[in-house]
Order: sequence, then C-alpha cells, then structure tokens
Amino acid sequence: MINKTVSTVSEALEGVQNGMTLMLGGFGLCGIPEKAIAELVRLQVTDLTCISNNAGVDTFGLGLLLQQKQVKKMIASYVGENAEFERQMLSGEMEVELIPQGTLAERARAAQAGFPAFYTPAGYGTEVAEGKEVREFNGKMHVLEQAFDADFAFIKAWKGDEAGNLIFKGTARNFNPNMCGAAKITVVEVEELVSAGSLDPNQIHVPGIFVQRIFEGKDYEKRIEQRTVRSKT
Amino acid sequence: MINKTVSTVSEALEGVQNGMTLMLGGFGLCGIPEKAIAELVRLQVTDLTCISNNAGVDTFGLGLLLQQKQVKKMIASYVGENAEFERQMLSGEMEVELIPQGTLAERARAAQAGFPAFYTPAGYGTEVAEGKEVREFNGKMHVLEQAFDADFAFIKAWKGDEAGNLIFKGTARNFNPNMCGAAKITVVEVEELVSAGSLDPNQIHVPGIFVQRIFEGKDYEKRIEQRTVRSKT
Amino acid sequence: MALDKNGIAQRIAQELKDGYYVNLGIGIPTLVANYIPKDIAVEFQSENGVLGMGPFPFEGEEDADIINAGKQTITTLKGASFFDSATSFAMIRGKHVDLTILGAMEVSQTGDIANWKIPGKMVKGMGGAMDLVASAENIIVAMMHTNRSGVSKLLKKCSLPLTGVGCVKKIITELAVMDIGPTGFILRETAPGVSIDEIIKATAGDLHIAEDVHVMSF
Amino acid sequence: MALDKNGIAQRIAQELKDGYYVNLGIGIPTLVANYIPKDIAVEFQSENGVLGMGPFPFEGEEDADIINAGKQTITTLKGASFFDSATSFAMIRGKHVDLTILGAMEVSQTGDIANWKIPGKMVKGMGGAMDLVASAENIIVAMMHTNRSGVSKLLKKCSLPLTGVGCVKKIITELAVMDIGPTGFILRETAPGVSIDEIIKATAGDLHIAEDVHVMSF
Repeated sequence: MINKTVSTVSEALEGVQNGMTLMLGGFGLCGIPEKAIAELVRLQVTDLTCISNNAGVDTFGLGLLLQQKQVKKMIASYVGENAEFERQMLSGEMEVELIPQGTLAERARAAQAGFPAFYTPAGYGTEVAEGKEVREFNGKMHVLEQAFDADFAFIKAWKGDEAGNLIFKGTARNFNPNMCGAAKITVVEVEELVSAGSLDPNQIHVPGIFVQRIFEGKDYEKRIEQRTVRSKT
Repeated sequence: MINKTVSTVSEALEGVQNGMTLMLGGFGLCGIPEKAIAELVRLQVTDLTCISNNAGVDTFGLGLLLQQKQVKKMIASYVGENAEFERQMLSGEMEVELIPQGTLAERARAAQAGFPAFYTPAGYGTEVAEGKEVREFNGKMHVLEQAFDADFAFIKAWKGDEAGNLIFKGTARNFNPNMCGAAKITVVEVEELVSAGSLDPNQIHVPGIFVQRIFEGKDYEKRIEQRTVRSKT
Repeated sequence: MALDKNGIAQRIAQELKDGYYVNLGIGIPTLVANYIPKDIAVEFQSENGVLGMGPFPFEGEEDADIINAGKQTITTLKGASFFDSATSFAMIRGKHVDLTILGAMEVSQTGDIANWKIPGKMVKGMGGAMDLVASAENIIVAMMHTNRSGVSKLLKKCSLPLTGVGCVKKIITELAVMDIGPTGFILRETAPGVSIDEIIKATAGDLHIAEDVHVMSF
Repeated sequence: MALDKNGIAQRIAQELKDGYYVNLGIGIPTLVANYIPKDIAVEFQSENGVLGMGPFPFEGEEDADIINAGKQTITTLKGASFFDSATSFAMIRGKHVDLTILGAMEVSQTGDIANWKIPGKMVKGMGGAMDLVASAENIIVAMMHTNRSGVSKLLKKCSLPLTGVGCVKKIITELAVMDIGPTGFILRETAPGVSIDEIIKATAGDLHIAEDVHVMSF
C-alpha cells in the first residue's frame, strides 16, 4: 500500500505558489475544501487562477480568497452569490471566464483521464463557442473543448483511507471526484481518515492512485446556503 | 420511483431483431450477461454486430452465439480464447474489428454521456488509426474516435433495485457501467433484485436512469477462465 | 385572467408523462414538483448530483451535504442516487433526462433561448443551462410573457446573449401555451379569461393561431 | 550465461521505485511481482479494473468475480479498489500509472513496439496494450532477445504491425539492459557471463555501447 497521508494542512499545501492554477471541488458551499481554502488565505498566495463551479459567498468558501484579492482569474459556471466577486469583476480587477457546468465537469474529467479535447453540444451558437472550433456530428453542431491544466486540485471527501481511496457523502460529491488526478498534485481533506483496509474495495468512489496527499480536517463548518425546510405540523 | 423491473428474460429482450448492434458487458467470462446470451441463443437472432471486450470461449459466453453463427461482426479488443472465433474470422465468415481496450471503454462512455467523438493517443501510428483523423495536441498525436451506436446493451450486475440502480462486485464491474445507457435500450440482469430504498443512494455504481429493464437471473454459472491458486501449505 | 406562477407550474405539470426523468430549473419550474399527477411516476434530477429528489426536509433534519442545484436543502425518495458532476451531465447530454423545464429572459420564434446574461449588468453565469438546452430533446420554457416593463419576451430574434440555439420546443406563460413552429410561435392554449388578442399584443414574434386553439383546462 | 524468465523479471524489479503504480503485462512481466524490493511500496494495477492486486488466492478461495487482465483468479491487498474500465484507462491514459512492463514481438531502435498481430496468423487483439504504450511515460519491454529461430527482435524498424510509435524507453532481455537513444539502442548492462559481442550479434538494430556498460547485479 502506498501511503498518501500528510499530518497537517500546511504540509498538504506545500509547493503552492503565486500565479498557480488551482481546481477546487464543491457546488455552492457544499463539499468545498474548507481547510485548504483557509490555508490558502493564511499563505497569502496571490495571482491565482481558480477553477471551481462557484465562487463561494462573501464570507465563506472562495469568497474568503476574493476578500484578500488573491484571485487573478476565476473559471466557473455560476457566480451569483457574491457581492465582492461582482465588484471585482465589474471593476476589471479580476478576470472571469464563465463556462457551462457540464463542460467544466468534463474538462476536469478529460484532464484526469488523459483526453486532450472532446466535442460537446453545450454552448454552440453562444459566446462560449467564440474562437473555438465547431463541428457537425450526426447532424448536430458541437464545440471542441480542451482539458484543464492545473497545478493543484483541492478536494473535500467524507471518508478516506491512508492509500488515498475516497468516499463522498450525498451531493457533497459533485465535482470532487472529477477533479481528482486532474491537476499535477491532488490534495484531499476528509472528515474521517481511516486505515487502509477499512473501506470496502467495491465501494470506493475515487481510487487512491488519483490522490497525492490526504489529511483529516477537524470541525467542518459545512455552511448551508439556502436552508429550506418543511414544518412538521 | 420509476419501476424498471421485468419478470422474465424474454420480456427483457423484447424487440431484439436480426441485424441489430448489441453491446455486452464483461471481461473474459467475468461479469458477462449469461442469461441474456442464453436468450439470444434461444431466439436464434442472426446477423448481429456484437461489441464486447472479448468473444467468450467455445462453450461459454459469446462463444455460444458464435457456435450458432449468429454474429456477423465482432468489435472487441482481445479474442484469443476461442477456436470457433478463429475459424470464422480466418474463413471470412465473420467480420472482426479489433480496437484498443481503453478506446472501447470510452466509445461506450461517450455514447452514454452524449459525446459524439473524442481524441485519444491510443493507436496513433498503427492500423487502428487508418482512415481516421489524427491531430496534435500538446505536442502529441491523437486519433479521433467516435461514440458507439448500439440498439441494445446487455449488462450483468451483482445487485440492483426496482428503480434500476446497480451495484457491481469486484472486477465483474469492468465495461458494464460504461455500457449502461450507451445503447437505445439497456437490459440489466442481476444476481439479486431488491426493492427500491434498500440500496444506499451513496453507494450506487450506476443510477437507474441509465437502465430501461432489469430482472433477476437464477443460478449463475460464473465460469472461471484461468483458475490460479496457491497451496495453503 | 392571467395565471399566477403556481398556475403556470400547474399547467406545465400536465406535460409530465409516466416514467419521465425531469430536470427543473430555478424559479417557476421548481414549483412544478407540487403538481405531479397522482397516477404517474416521475423522478427529479438535479444537476449537482442527485436523482430522486423529494420535498424539503423537516425542520431540524436538513443536511448541508444534501442540496439541489438551487443550493436548497432537500431530501431524497426511495430509489434515489447520488453521483458526480460528470455523471450528472452524462445523464443530461446523453438524453437520459426526458424533460427540462427552465426559465428564460427571452425566447425567439426559432427556439433560441437567452437566460444567462444581461450585458453591462452583473452576470451570474449559465450554470448548467447551456448543457441542458443543447442536449435535451424536450425543453419547456416557463416564464412570464412580458418583462416588468411590459415588453414581450417572445421575440423574432433574441436581443440578449444566447444560451442555446433552436432548442426550445414549448413555452408556457401566464397567458398561453405555445409551440415553436416552422415559421413562428404557434398558440395552442389560452389561459382562462385571456383573449387571443391580448396574447397577440404581448407577443413580439410571429404568432400563428392553431386551428384547435382552446382554453387551458386544469 | 543468459538469464531465464525469472532472471529477467528479477532484473526488471530493480526498476521499481517507492510509490510506483505499475501495470504488468502477461508473461514475463507477471513474474516481476515476485521480486519487489522489500523496502519499497508499489501497487499493481490491472486494466480490467483493480488496483492493489495481491497474490493468487489459496485453493478453494478463488472468486470468479475477482480476476486480473490475464483472466487469472487473484486476491487484493489492503487499500485495494475496484472500478470500471473507463476509470481504469483514465488511470493509464492520464499517466497515473507510473510504469508499464509488457512483452513484445519486436522493438525498433526508435522505440516502436509490435506485440499484437502477425499477419496471416490468428490475431488475438491488442487488448489494452495500445492504450498502455500510447500513454505511459515509462515503458519497459520484457522479452527474449531473439525469437525461437534465433532472429533478433531488436530491429532498425519493426516488420510487424505496430502497437505504438516511439514509446519504448527501456528493454530488458535474457542478455541485456538497453535504453532507446537518439540513434539506436544503447547497451547499459550485460547479463552475467554474456559477452558484448554476443549481444551485438543478437541485435539487428544499431547498438551503441554505453561508456559505463557493466554486468547486471542482483
């Protein structure tokens, strides 16, 4: 068994530098790498390009990096929940590339799986296709999209073992599995780190081969963005 | 819950006709749809194009269809275990298209996921690339490969529920998950069919949306091709 | 009288068929889940990675790890499953999702849709909308017929940046049910108490009146 | 004296590094697993969908659902995982597998490899070999230096249909360890008791002798 554990978040983020391209898992505030983001804030690295479906809210998630003006460019599909984001985008302080959500997922998966490019129908005839090759297959137009090329991927899983095998919970899974192995170094934080052999090999969501470093985080906040409930009566 | 259960294998194979293109899960004899193959033999449908990693052995798996001369064309990555296959191929009775194993898996996944085509490095500079577009990405040559287009996919899973959710066991998983939803109709046979709600939603290998029909098969033979063991002493 | 949002949702729910997997957008589409006919089975997919969505959780039972694409806490029903984003969009792009219901800022008479960007204003992003409209065989737009200033949202040609081209099949508004025909919108149904003239006035694109045009029934 | 198959496997095992994920082909490569240095951790991947392969099962404990790519019954070690074929080749194509060891019928001095087809004879197919050789950064060919008729398998140019182009980095045979250099094979190590002349004679392609050529040590 190849052991991927590191003991601290700073060890996990060793090598992160200004100007790097980072991928971050999560959908909204669900399944985001809270500990890695906190460490990025502490490290004060700047000029980052962040690939993430959303940009957090003003006071949590990627919003924390935006507050510190650490992000040079954001690649996302939806960024509607963040006032500081809006300010930086409209003022031109931050570059923003908006791409379709399925394309974002697949550009990550392509990087993970060693495909340089693929054709998707999403975005044909829109701004998203501008400057890109378009091509007809089976009577339908498609856009050629490229794999991402990132330095680090920051992933949040529910459980993980020493070998880097991961299990996610509920919709906190989202982009996390697709981003594992999609960057040069994949750093995973888990709520519970267990010994190799304690997870059923049949029930691993992401095999450890896609992971370089894994550590256990404590006291996850897991903030809820839209608390919607029914009354019991 | 949308119920996908059918009660018999003949109901599951309703609509299979001469000349159709079929995908079949399995690697060697591991994880093959035994019951569907037996029914294809019983139905005596002919001129089939079969997409499957292997072609079985003379007396089991796809070999049973070959014995009956039901296969017009075989698309596979490795066919070395089958004397009747060799005879039909060398005599020209059967057309054979050999493709790289990873390309086979991904052409299935592309069909499942709605991608018409993708670029892969596998096969560049070989017979496999003949007549196909090749293209350089990041200094490396790639071959453009197309999604499969099949009428039926025959899948073998370990457990499944009424909603068509599937769980596989060990390496009997192989191509099965990638072929689910990759054909117009996906037919799944399982060793154990359980009621909806009995499987953990977090531990489903293939969600039921990719499955049209599911049934429980009895008395699986699960023949072993190469029994390799250690002695206990 | 024009329908309210719940009325639109209720009319859209009539489009659901037994065995449909359905993706509901944010806003009016979300309300459709409240009006599923009793005698059919449908499952709701949310593109953030869940199939078989149920109602909101009871107070105190909400789970930060179980949300929908609107970031709302949800529950799941029997037969539900969770999956990653690539698999989720495989369901969408691979046409396994049978029906997509989403809102729009503008729809053109050729089925183009614009719903993600207003130049010069804050852009929230397209989320999964571009994948959904480019892939789905069956797209219903749920929206108000005109914007707050009374300007028609059913146009000859969209003025806003597009989300997708020639993809919308049906539009259901507070006034009418319309299909996209070869030469313009086709008026199929009118809301109870709404006149055809009223709908013509509220529609900037070419509008053909179907021979069998009739009042919506609920 | 030339090495036997186990000797070749033993020499190849010296190429394993701590933390390597390794894919072993059928034949000699399979034997490499028997010679892993004690002080390093490696994991074996089999392209049919398992990572963390262990030894063959004890008699009576074999499971038809747990096999390797050679269709042999196997076991798994702590930290193992099972996955589908697309994920398996994502590991290979995405360069997550660090080392591929496979057999060959022919290797050219530019690193081309032929190992899947002999025209006019039964063709078994390439299996995963084309994906492996097209993707791996680090490919070692394990084979006999000559075929049964004594004809060299190390050529200027392959005569058989190719499996991959310019991909082989190192060849280990019963006679020698060779790298692919810019203008031909480079002889790095000789098997104990095998002369350089013997190797030159058995090599049809251009063979350069490395300055520091030495005898393999075990």
